[in-house]
Amino acid sequence: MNSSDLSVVICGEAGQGIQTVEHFLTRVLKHAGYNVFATKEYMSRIRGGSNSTEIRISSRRVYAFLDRIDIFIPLDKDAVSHLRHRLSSETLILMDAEKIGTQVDVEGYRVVNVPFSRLAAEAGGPIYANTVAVGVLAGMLGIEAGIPEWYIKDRFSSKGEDVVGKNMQALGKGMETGSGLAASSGLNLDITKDSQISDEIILAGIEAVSMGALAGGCDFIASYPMSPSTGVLTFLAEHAADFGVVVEQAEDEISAVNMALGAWYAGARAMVTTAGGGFALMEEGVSLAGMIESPLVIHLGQRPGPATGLPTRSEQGDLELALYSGHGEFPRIILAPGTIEDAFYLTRRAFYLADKHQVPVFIMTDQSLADAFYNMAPFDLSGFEVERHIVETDKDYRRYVITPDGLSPRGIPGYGDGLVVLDSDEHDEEGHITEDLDLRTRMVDKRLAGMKGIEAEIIPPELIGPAGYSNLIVCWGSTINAVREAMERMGRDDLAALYFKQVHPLHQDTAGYLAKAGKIINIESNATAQFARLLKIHTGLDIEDKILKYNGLPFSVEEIEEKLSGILSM
Amino acid sequence: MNSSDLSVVICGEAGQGIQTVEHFLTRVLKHAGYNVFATKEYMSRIRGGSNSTEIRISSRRVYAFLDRIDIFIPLDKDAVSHLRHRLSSETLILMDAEKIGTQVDVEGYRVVNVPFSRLAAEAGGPIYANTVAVGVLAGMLGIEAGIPEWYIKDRFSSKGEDVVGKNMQALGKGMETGSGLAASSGLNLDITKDSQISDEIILAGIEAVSMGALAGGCDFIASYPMSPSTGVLTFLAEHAADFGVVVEQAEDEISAVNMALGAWYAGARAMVTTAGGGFALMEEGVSLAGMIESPLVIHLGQRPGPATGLPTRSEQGDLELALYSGHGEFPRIILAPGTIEDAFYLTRRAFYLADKHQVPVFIMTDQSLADAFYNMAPFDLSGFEVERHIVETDKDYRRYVITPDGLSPRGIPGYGDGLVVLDSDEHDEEGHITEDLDLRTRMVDKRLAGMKGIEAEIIPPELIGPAGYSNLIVCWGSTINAVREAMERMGRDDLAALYFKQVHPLHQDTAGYLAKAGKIINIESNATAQFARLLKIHTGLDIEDKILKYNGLPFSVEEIEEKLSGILSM
Amino acid sequence: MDARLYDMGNIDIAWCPGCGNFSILTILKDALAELEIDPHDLVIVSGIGQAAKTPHYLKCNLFNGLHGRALPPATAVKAANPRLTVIAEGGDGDMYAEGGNHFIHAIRRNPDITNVVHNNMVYGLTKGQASPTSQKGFVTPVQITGVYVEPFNPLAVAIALDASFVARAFAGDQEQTREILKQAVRHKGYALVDIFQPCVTFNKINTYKWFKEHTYYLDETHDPRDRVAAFARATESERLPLGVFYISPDRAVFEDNLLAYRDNKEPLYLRSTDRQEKLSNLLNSSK
Amino acid sequence: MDARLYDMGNIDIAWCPGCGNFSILTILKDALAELEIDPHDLVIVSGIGQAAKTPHYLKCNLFNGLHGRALPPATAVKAANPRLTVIAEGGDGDMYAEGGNHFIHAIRRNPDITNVVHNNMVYGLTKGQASPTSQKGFVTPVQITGVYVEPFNPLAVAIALDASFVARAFAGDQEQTREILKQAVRHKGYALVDIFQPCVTFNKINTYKWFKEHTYYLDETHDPRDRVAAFARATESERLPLGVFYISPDRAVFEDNLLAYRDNKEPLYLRSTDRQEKLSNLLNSSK
Ligand SMILES: Cc1ncc(C[n+]2csc(CCOP(=O)(O)OP(=O)(O)O)c2C)c(N)n1
Ligand SMILES: Cc1ncc(C[n+]2csc(CCOP(=O)(O)OP(=O)(O)O)c2C)c(N)n1
Ligand code: SF4
Ligand code: SF4
Ligand SMILES: [Mg+2]
Ligand SMILES: [Mg+2]
Repeated sequence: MNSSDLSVVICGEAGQGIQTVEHFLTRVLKHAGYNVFATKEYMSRIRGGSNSTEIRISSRRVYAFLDRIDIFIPLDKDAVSHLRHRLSSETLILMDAEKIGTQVDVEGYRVVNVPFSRLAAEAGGPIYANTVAVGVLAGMLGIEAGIPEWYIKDRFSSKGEDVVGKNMQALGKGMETGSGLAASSGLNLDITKDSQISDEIILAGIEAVSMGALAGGCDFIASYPMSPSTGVLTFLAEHAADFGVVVEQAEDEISAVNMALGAWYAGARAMVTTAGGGFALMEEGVSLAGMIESPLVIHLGQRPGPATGLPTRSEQGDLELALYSGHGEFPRIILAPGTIEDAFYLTRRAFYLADKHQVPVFIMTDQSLADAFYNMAPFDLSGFEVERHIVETDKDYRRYVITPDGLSPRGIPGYGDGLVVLDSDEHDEEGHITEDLDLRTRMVDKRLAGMKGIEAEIIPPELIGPAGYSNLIVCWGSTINAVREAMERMGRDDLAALYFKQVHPLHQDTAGYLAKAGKIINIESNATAQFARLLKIHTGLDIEDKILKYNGLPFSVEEIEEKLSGILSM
Repeated sequence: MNSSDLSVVICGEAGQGIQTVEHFLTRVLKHAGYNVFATKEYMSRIRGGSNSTEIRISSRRVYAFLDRIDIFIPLDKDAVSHLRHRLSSETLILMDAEKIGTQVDVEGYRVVNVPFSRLAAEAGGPIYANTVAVGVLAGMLGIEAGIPEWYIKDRFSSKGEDVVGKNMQALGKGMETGSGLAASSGLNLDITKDSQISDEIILAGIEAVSMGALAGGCDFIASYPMSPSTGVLTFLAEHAADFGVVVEQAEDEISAVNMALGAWYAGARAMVTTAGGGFALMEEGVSLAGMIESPLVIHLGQRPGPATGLPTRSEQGDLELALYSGHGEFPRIILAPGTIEDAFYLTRRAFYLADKHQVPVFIMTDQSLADAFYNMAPFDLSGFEVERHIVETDKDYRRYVITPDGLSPRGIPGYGDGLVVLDSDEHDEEGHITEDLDLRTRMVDKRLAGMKGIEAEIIPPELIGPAGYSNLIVCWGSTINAVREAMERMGRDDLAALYFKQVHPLHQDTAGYLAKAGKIINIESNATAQFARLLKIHTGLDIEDKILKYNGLPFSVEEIEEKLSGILSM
Repeated sequence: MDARLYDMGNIDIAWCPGCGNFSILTILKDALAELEIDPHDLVIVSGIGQAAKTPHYLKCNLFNGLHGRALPPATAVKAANPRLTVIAEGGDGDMYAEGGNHFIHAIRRNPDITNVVHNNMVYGLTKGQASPTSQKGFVTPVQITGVYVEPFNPLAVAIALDASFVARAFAGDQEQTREILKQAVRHKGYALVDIFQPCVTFNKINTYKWFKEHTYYLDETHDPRDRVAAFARATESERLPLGVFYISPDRAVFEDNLLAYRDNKEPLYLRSTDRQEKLSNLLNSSK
Repeated sequence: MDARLYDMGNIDIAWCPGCGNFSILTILKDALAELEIDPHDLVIVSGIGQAAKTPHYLKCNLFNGLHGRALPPATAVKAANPRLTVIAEGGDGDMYAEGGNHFIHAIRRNPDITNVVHNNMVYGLTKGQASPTSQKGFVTPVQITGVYVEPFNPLAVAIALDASFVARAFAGDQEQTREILKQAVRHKGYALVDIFQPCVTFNKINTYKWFKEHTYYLDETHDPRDRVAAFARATESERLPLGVFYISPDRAVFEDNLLAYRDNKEPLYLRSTDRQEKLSNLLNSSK
């Protein structure tokens, strides 16, 4: 067992409260000064099945999925078979022998009986089992009791003294058992605490997108629920009154995107949040945005396709879908935050870019990023106020006046002396429908000219690792997390990674970075290497070495390390 | 005036009957043994505006739009200004001076007064003006009267003797005027007739697609009207009883594509016909086809976008839309007939390919191909019977049994002892929803493996021109027509064209063809050179010389010639 | 207000001579002028079709969006800036076929907008296919032996959805249609005005004369607050009633109930965009 | 027929213990068995959601398509092979929100299919947002202060569209629901059966108890051929009637009127695919 980096996995049925443990434990650990990271995998069902969450506790910052399990807590009999391939002889299994002991085969593993159910019953009933579990782990880690006690008070006092009291009891029983275990199980942990961490924030990717939207001035969201993107809708709904956000659950995705465009037209800063299948329905709307030169922010949370696919799993399979979405030709921007911090900053930026350049801007995430969380320094909110790129119109206002940079000042109805005319048909400078075919050509040129301004502020790819690399990993979005940690483990001075957080248009430095590498390795979570194809269009280079995964789970640190080692030793 | 190749253009308001003239005249000319070609350009309105049709009459086969106008017949005052840029001092303008003479400025042009209205009035009323016009042209060309008379009887006898008689009169008056004109105007025509031509067929692109569908065994179409693709729906509707085709106008495009998939599931051979905006709404359905491994035939008639764009005009702007449509990853085939013959054969083939490989197959046309027509030899219908790739199921039938070539025998409900289970979620071999993530990987691999079989029967690009070229034009779809004729005019032995009628997947010979060229010129009707991007993905080559057009009109022979000459002289 | 304020001057109008749309355009301009609505405060959202071209022919702010998709942007415009007067306009294909789902759900939401539908019982712009309201037996190039599916009954459906205001009018009667339209625009909440509009080119059955002969006006004996009676009237098929069928007594208005307006009545674009403090608090709650 | 014929044996069912869907599954199997329908001749088309998983849990041919899109493929299956018994099944979100437009137009088309809607007044699979049928005041993570838009009334809308057969049932009453379902499947033409289905996880308001207390059965005094009366019943809101609300007297059936079946009644897949002669004739007419 790695003494400075612990991986705890809890597995059970949907509805057993794994998420409660996850929230409770990670907050407590962070308050205690530990770095934490949590990621979950779950089935598309409300009860039953097998879901699991991995919680990492570490001396260093960690932000990626690890195959290795140091401590495993199976909550039902299926949990062991569900994750058996990840258990090793090192794994410490904390199992309620009374409850599931007879039903599972744990021959050959290090199993310790922890009577979660009985302890919970003693505390007041089966629903306290989760608190017992937190207590056990807190006890094993030697956390001071005050911290989980604070959490219990903070969370449960609204539910009454009785609930608080019983949780306290459950916690106490758990911690006691845990302390005992720490000694008896030969656990030899040496995870460094850092008091600064206790003041950090913990946010999931989806919350970071939501807060980034609020920071970007989002005041309108219309969407239709769809995993893994619904969290943005619920987050903004929760804060609708406070931030003044119009939040509407549309009847379908087509309505959602058309509402968002109507909202921008009337002066709002609107977004939609969806997944691939829902986005597929929005493409005509994206094309409309292109034609009317409307800003639009689209959060596209990816999950495995085609069609309904695996609704609660992760993939990076919709890059080309977004890039080529909508009929006809018009500019767009695609951002792909890989870290939770980037999810915040880039979503904020998406609103700025959309508004300034009058184009659709995509924020592409995936389930693994949306649901993962870790501790981090609070975001920098200083010195920003949302710029609105709208103008007060004058009497002769023409929405599509042709300008050298392709951008026409954007007016909105009711603000100024002009009229604001939009048309989905080809139109003249005023916005009225036209069949003047020379003007058509000029209007296409005008719309495409907007690309110039966009190209002037592309976010460059981030080079991670030694500048003198000879082997270069290219990746985009959330894959960077496992890549980064695998690289740290490998510690090679010839290996770097180029992390793209803007995937369209690509930064001009891209070709230079690639040219410097002797070997390029493309890593992405899909089956056809979509990003590699993009790089080929941009650079002409064929990337032969690829690490692709498309079973619905994110890359683990170990598999990246293993596959990279394989490729690099060739 | 070119004596062996005449270009006649008629221009007037929507509703003035230009299409009647077009149909009448081209049939008559073909019967007389002339090669004919007609193409039209029209506004998105039912009455008014300015529409025109160009009719070419030639010693050789012609199939492309010419800028040059030899004879111009303006039917209203706006016609002259609408097409003034194409008139020259050579153009003979046949104009009704009494009707529009005072309203238009034709200073400096060769104008001959032809009193169409008066002659029509004499024959029986203003509606006979179109027949007068046909008569005038027939007279000028020295057509024997029996041919247009046959046409009148054939078309109008159902409307009664009176109508036939008046048309005959109008024709006579027109022909008389025409013959006189032939002499007085110094027309010196020398267009060769060929008696074999009279037995050829005349079909518009959209009719060829429709007949190709019938030939491919299409027995189900569900679609929503949209220019320029509606003609397939109306054509099949007309022949629904005779050919046994279920024809349904859906409430929207989403319904249409989902109906088509339901139909294939139940054993039909279904298609949809649509344009870019309608197709954008079908993308989720395309993705469903990918997931359930369903055949699907999509006729995508292109028009300028984005959004509503120019509804009645032409463009090749939806290639990437189709290629990357639908979320998730799965195989597909894209055919792009450029000629009317290919429109027939490839649409027929689309059904074969879809059924055999269980994938969506696109037939991409555009307005210019859909609406153009010319005479051609009747299609070869010999020796084909539609193969149905369905199996009778047995008790243990599993729809998605994993096979080495990725193809699972396709059963349909009610045929055999098995049950046919489809799921848009990831599924097991039976078709039932699964969350087995290893199986997921195998299923993705299985679906993508289907690409192998598809690659074994790619239609190679057609090389037109000398095999020893040093300059190579690459084009796809309808652009080939103007390119071909421009090449014939230029008569260079170093210039060839590679015409792609299958644009995805690309044939393996592609790179070889390109490698042999010193200079490659990409010609397509869009603003961003989408096909060139495809070629780059396939070959790594950057094509620098491009001729792009995106004003809604097809390329003319002259502009290709001019631009090619410019590029080749550099 | 002078209706000429809405006039575009000498523009090219893409409709056929004699089309019922001309009449609706005049009615619209007159009604808006009589209601004293400043063109700058008016937004007309439309889809695609002949009817949907209407807003191009009067002075107003306009959002001529996608086929079938007028209602979602119209709802959003009103939600983003409730001070605007919003009209969603289009044809029967636009609103009831491609846009059918939005029609249902806009009625449920009940934004304060007016939904004007030019019902010519045919697809005009795409040259004469059946629309949802095409009558049985109507022959077209697609429905070659005549329509046999049940025509869509927009009024009955709207009443079934307890729509806030439901009316039908006839383009051939400018006076009464103008009054109905004015009432609809004045009505707070979603208001449907389905207007019979002769298409002289593609619908040779449902002509001016046909509409004249097959319609009559609801009189005072009809109580528009009586939902079941309104429904019964809406299902009449011998002669089709015109007028205000139904006014729902108590529908909550969409934008009035949005949380965004709970503490602040300003249109969104007028609000401060400084959210630093609120964001800080939010971040702190994530500690 | 023995209902066990429809049994899948020991399979993993992804519903929550206590969910109303289990009851509907049993009712469905029993009804189909009693109707002597061979599973091989049965196709169930569904969308996406908890309800839409149903066909996976009984022996049948099934097309589990896209969210909201059960009705178009169901219509097409019936049109391609009228010999099959076709059921389109899904949840209230599936059929009335995402699929709302198809709901309207399927009713207009009137194919001979049965449309079973599990109406739990909530989005189950996506974890508890409001559905179109969620009642006013229903609080969810998106509708945080409670639903205030008008609930969708599927029965009233179906009756407004002159649907061929309109019924409502309650999953808690297996006997009567089975009878209603049998009647619906037997009915020639489109038949809607909206089934109240308690969602024990996300809908704590409309529980078994609530439905029990808020429903009653239509009795013989109700004439299902009386459209206006049916409408009045469908708009009742104090207590919600169950049973067969409406049967339209004379609706043309979609597939019966397709020209493809005018001269030939065979399912499409059984027809000869030799079209050479007909094509030759067609080509000749293009000379
Ligand atoms: C997504 C999409 N599908 C189809 C079309 C083609 N289209 C344009 S208008 C129209 C229907 C016109 O009928 P209606 O709405 O009744 O308007 P009208 O022309 O009769 O006023 C159609 C099908 C389109 N523009 N977009
Ligand atoms: C296009 C699309 N949008 C959204 C979703 C996500 N989604 C799946 S089921 C569902 C709603 C489920 O509610 P309902 O139809 O009432 O079924 P229930 O689960 O309640 O039975 C949604 C929104 C999807 N699968 N596809
Ligand atoms: S086609 Fe019909 S609806 Fe369109 S403008 Fe002409 S008459 Fe009016
Ligand atoms: S979430 Fe509700 S509808 Fe879904 S299975 Fe559970 S109880 Fe049933
Ligand atoms: Mg219409
Ligand atoms: Mg539901």
